[in-house]
Amino acid sequence: MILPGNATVTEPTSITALPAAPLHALEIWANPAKVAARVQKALGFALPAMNHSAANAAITLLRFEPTVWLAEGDVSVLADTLGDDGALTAIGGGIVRFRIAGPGWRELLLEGGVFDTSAAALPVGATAATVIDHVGVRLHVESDDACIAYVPSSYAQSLHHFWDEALSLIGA
Amino acid sequence: MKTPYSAFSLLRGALNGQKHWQPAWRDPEPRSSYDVIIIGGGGHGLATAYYLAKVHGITNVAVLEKSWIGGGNTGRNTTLVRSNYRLPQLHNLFEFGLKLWHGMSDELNYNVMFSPRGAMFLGHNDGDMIKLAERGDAMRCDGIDAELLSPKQIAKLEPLLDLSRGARFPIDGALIQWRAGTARHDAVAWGYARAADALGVDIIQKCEVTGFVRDGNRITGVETTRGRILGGRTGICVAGHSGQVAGLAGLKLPIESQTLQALVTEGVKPMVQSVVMSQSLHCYISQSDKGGIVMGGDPDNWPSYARRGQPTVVEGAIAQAVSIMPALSRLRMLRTWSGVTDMSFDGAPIIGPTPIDGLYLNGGWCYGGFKATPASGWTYAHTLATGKAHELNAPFSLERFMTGATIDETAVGPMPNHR
Amino acid sequence: MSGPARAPSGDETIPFTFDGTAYRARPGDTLAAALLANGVGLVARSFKYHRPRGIMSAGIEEPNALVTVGTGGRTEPNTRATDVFVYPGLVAKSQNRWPSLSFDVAAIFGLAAPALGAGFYYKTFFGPAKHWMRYEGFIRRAAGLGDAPTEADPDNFSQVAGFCDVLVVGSGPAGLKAALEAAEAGNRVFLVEQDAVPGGSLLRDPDSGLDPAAMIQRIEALGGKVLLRTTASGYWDHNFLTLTQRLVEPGAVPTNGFAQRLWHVRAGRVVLATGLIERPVPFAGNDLPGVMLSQAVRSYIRRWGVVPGQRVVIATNNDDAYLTAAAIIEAGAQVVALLDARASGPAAPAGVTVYHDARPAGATGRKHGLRKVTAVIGGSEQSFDADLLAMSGGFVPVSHLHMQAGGKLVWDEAAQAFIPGETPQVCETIGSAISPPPAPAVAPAGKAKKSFVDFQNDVSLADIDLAWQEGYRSVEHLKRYTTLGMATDQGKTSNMVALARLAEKQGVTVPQAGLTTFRPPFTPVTMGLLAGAGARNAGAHVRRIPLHALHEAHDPIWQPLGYWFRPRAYPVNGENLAQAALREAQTVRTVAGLSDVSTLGKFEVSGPDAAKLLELVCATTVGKLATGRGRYTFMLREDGFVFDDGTVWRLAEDRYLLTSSTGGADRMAGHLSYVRQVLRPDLKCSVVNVQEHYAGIALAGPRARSILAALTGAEPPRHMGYAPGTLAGTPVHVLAASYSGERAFEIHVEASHAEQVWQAIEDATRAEGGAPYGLEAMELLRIEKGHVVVGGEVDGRSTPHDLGLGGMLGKAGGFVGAAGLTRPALSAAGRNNFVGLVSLDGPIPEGGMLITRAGTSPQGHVTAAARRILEGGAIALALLQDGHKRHGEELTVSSPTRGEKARVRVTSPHFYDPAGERYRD
Amino acid sequence: MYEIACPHCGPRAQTEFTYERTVDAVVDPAADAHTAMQALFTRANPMGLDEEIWRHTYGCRAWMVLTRHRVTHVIEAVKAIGPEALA
Repeated sequence: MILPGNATVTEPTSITALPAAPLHALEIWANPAKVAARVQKALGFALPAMNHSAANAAITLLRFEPTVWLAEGDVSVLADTLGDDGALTAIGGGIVRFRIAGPGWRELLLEGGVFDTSAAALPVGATAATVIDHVGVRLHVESDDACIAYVPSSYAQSLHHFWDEALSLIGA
Repeated sequence: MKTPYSAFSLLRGALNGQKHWQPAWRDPEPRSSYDVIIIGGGGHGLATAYYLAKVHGITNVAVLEKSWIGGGNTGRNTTLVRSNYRLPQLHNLFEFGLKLWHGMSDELNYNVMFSPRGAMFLGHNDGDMIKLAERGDAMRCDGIDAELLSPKQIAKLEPLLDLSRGARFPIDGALIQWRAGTARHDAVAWGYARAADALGVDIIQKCEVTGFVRDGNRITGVETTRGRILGGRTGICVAGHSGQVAGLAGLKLPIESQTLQALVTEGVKPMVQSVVMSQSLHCYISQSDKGGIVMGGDPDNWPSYARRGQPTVVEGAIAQAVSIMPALSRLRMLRTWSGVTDMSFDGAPIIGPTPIDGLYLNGGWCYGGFKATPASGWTYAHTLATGKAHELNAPFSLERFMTGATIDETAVGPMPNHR
Repeated sequence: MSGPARAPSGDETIPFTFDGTAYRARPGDTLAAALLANGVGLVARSFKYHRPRGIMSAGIEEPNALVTVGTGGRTEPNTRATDVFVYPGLVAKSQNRWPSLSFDVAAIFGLAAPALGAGFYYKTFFGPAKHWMRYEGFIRRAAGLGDAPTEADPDNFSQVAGFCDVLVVGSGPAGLKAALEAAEAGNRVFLVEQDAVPGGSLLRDPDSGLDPAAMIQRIEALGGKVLLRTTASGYWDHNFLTLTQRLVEPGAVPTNGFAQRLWHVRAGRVVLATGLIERPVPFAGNDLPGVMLSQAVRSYIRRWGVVPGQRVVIATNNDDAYLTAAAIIEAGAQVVALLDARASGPAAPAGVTVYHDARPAGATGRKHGLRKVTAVIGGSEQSFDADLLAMSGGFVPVSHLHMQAGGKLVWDEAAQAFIPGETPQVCETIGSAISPPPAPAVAPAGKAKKSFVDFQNDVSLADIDLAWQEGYRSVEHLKRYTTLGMATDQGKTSNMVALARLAEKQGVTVPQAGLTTFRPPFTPVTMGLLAGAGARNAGAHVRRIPLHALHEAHDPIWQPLGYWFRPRAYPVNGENLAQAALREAQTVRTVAGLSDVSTLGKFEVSGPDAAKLLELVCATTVGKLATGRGRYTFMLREDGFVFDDGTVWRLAEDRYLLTSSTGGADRMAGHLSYVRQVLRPDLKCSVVNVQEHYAGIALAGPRARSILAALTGAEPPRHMGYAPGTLAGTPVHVLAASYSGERAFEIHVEASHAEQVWQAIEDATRAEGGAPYGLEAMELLRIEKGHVVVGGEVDGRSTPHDLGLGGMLGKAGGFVGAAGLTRPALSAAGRNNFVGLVSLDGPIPEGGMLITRAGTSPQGHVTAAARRILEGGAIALALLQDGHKRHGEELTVSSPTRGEKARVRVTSPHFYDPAGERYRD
Repeated sequence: MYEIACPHCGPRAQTEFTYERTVDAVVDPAADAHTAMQALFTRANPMGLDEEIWRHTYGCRAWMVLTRHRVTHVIEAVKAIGPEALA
């Protein structure tokens, strides 16, 4: 009973679980500006602002919290910049990464959600932590065509199933 | 003298167009003073007035209601009546009330439609079943009925529950209290009002208390939108708004107000016989005489005085209900409504004196006040008549929070939003 | 109505059934239109008196024509025939009748009506509650409407988030214009229409200047989202709305598995173009099949080509009904009389006799329509032969959403209607809903008892009068006493008629009489839709442990623990749970066992102030812990009661690992965050939740040390020591902690590498004669050892002293809960203390009450019961009043609910190796 | 369903947040026992504005103080609290 919309979806939207990656929580508790300067010097890019990401070939930093960054990749360089102002803690074992790709990914992530995934609210490179079907999920927009979802391992299978079922609605 | 209610009188009315009925209660002007002033014309306040008159012979009593009687939480709950609590202070108080419920219609000559259809808590794993047995054993040792049901027995009573092993929360058994059930909530307020009015109590609607008359550390009356009214003893009985009214006397309470939502579906032919609750989940389900499935869940667990809920909270309760009773899926939610609850800081009510002389408090009922209506009224009447606690409400003092003698059934501590 | 009301055109291609009779509908027909077209006028029975009822309206306000649609788990009772579009194979049934719609035994209630007025049930059925239940059973069976389905719903329901700048509700002329304008201004627009086609009143009264289809196309081309068959059902705080969308019609099989969709929409601005609902006219017999709303008659004629009557009386107090007269004439039927309550009106179409100062007073009917209409014209009565009466008592603006949004209503005297006024939200109402046509108040004529106000609930003018007489005078009392407005139509057609009567009784104006509030939903919403995906899992996904698949290969008995599932036991050779658990526990006591403890709460706390934070959270001394050492700890709530326990380990100079209970892990995460960020934002530390990062494996038993030493190639740490290590080529943390009472280790490994570590430990353990053990064996072990468990002895009402942990409290204080602990009742006599029980006869019922003798109140209860693992004999842990002082006393454990009993002796709770010698090498 | 303007993330749905307690109910760990218990066990509970601590639990996990009206539910102000963050 829905009038045909102007967006016609031809390619499928897909959900792929990615292999485990080294992930660390980088927390800075003191002298944030000084640490930021040291990090920039070491990595060649500035610590990303809230809900943004930044990367070089070895490491991607994703900021979901005011004082904590998710570091994906090799953190050895980073470790030396922290001194007594911050710390790294490994957390990769507890997170499953999904790549949600295809033209319908933004629409799919609205299912069971509360967060606006439109390009205006969540552009390429942006990050956001939100809740989808009762599960805390962190998002990172890789490109216009794909988004990475960081999902707690214990919920990964359930959420994957939820998304699989909802796929039939995409474009509906 | 009011025409007593009876089948005969109804038939008589069939011939005269029911012209012989008088108003159920008078609409008196407030007098300048009363022996006892009860602030709040809900079920608890009206029951208190009735027992003051009936049991203690104190009839010079005013019940002051800011709006219309029974319009607060009395008219907004899901009408469950039970006494199946684990802690003795609670099950003893509620059991005293349950006994009064069983005779209430006759006592008041008003059919409050108390229907002891049984109230059960489902258990979903061995841990739940031990907890249910513990609760049942505690009740039984104190002379209160409780019975464990097997899944087979549950299936006989409630065949539409999902009793399959593959259920997300499979049903391993239940603890039922057969003497528990439901009642017609409005009728409880109206019945107590009619009976109290007949004994001489003044029920004064549209009379909001705006302040207290104070003489040193003693309250001697109230200021209202209909003028000053003096009273020997003044009892606050406005659960949901206790903090606000006590605040007029400068008191801060161990209470936070929260919104509790409930809903009813369109009517269908009988499908739920008893009251179904759960040890692990937070929904409760019963069916009204009109056929609507009445249900609720957790409160919106942040403070509010608005009778306006948050939709996803109700959706969560419905998800739980549909998961244990899948046949509810194609029924339709007809109406939602909300009440403002007094969330006390141990989950139990407060009935007793306050630090201010002449001022008493009955509140903090959280989401469970309706079932207590007669027990609350009885014990509060005792306290207002004698100035002392009845043995049943003695543990429910206001001091208990500072002394540490809290009565914490759900054992989650002082934060109501964790309850 | 006599015979079909629409001549066949050949378009009747859609087969459907009603009460088993096959009919055909045209595409676009609602069930109501199709039934009328087929000459079916009697479609339902009323709630209380089982009076015959037909179709009164053409929209969602329909109070009468409720049917059950669909079969099996898709059965939808109480579906308004006006709100379901016929699809091939639709199965509809009438309801609330027996044995049949045309002969309903319960219609006898109608004869008893004089005794069954408003609130009659409050005045009778006295006696014991059990007696009332007997009468009640009869009432319950007579009440209700349709039958609920008995099967599970086969379909899914979607819940989805939506965001827009402008949300327009209603696609009538005003809504279409507003939506198009907003879209052209560059806004993200949602346009919501509950009908299957856009247009609203244009479908009844077309306007050549407005083409709904073209306007919709334009809105969509501008990026707007148009949702048809979608109802804005709830308007909540902060411009949040819930929209319910039917993806398929009630009872139909969805193509993609989803029957409906619930939109959770946040809108920048809301435009309500919700239109009007026509008000019925009270007169005796106004509920009969053949009495319809005037605009509905026009809709059936113009939109569906259905002419619901051939000889029509029109009763009105406004000009709109004259348009209906014109439509009837156009359709070739006859307007027998147009009764206009006003002294004058507009010009009537040719062939229509208008009577002024004329009101309907009564009607009599046949099965599917009317026979005769009686009117009061001037001072005298006149009768008309008629098969249909089209009534219009004025119009009620649809202000439900406006009111849900917290908006005020203002009284429009000319229209005798409340119209939307101020609102606290970013919301406006436009179109006819704020400009209803004039329609003066009219005093009803005819017998009050048969003049229905709330049709579905059978509330008449006489019931309102009785409620008033008995003192139920506020509008809320009136509603509740009479059940007015409580039916499935939520009073859409009855509210204003009732208010007018109440005002008349009070001798005041309608706005002075009061107003009831509208609450969500606007129209009833399917429960399965509100449940969404949660209908399958109660909104609680199962949490899988990292080694789930590996355990599954052992075919264990699984145990739900919160949302987690953990292996409870690994039975072999047909063992039952108890046998398997005992064997596993004995293996741990005599050889070694391994167990999955991955779900433990785990937090890494690092930084120069890490110890300061832990000293605040933990009630035990932490600061003096040396690197490489750990200790047992517990945490208090601010009120002084124990709420969790665990261990704390100093992994490095400025890095600690804190473990806590599985069930309390989320709560502990919140607590740590609160303490660190709110209470002590100044601390230089980082708290990271590593619960899921690490899988945990417990290895326990007399041979645990040697097994581990061989696997890691290093001497394991001594009891309560920590060492990093490598196992199966994988870095691990080894914590020498014992829960079982044996020499034991927790090996924590990054979850993604846990399988190889578990496998290596299992292989080595099995080689020594050991085996994996589950939660049940763990419980046997800890009970015998006398360890408290959160959720058991740590019941949220116990102090450290109650649990025998008082000696471990940090002497310096300063931890969370230290203040609460000083309250007098926390150290008063009579508190429940942690004790052990030894049975003097049989097994001890877990959860049973401790009593001194039969008939006395309990003095405590059994928190956990077990048997001695090697020697046998029932033991238990308990909380007992003043229990610390009662060791040696004999008591009875009583479980009346299970008919079990045991004599017990109170002891220390530490049944096994109380000196802790087995921990040490 | 409120929309809460998280100081770090911008406007977000209430579902992502949890309420903790009012500001006046924060118990200073250094307070004497009586003061601490007074803070824990009494509330102004006004039928108007109050200051409340909420956490963006399912978002940035940060804590904040909302000045919120208990009847209209209007959120008049949101203030970040917690450790110093890099802007």
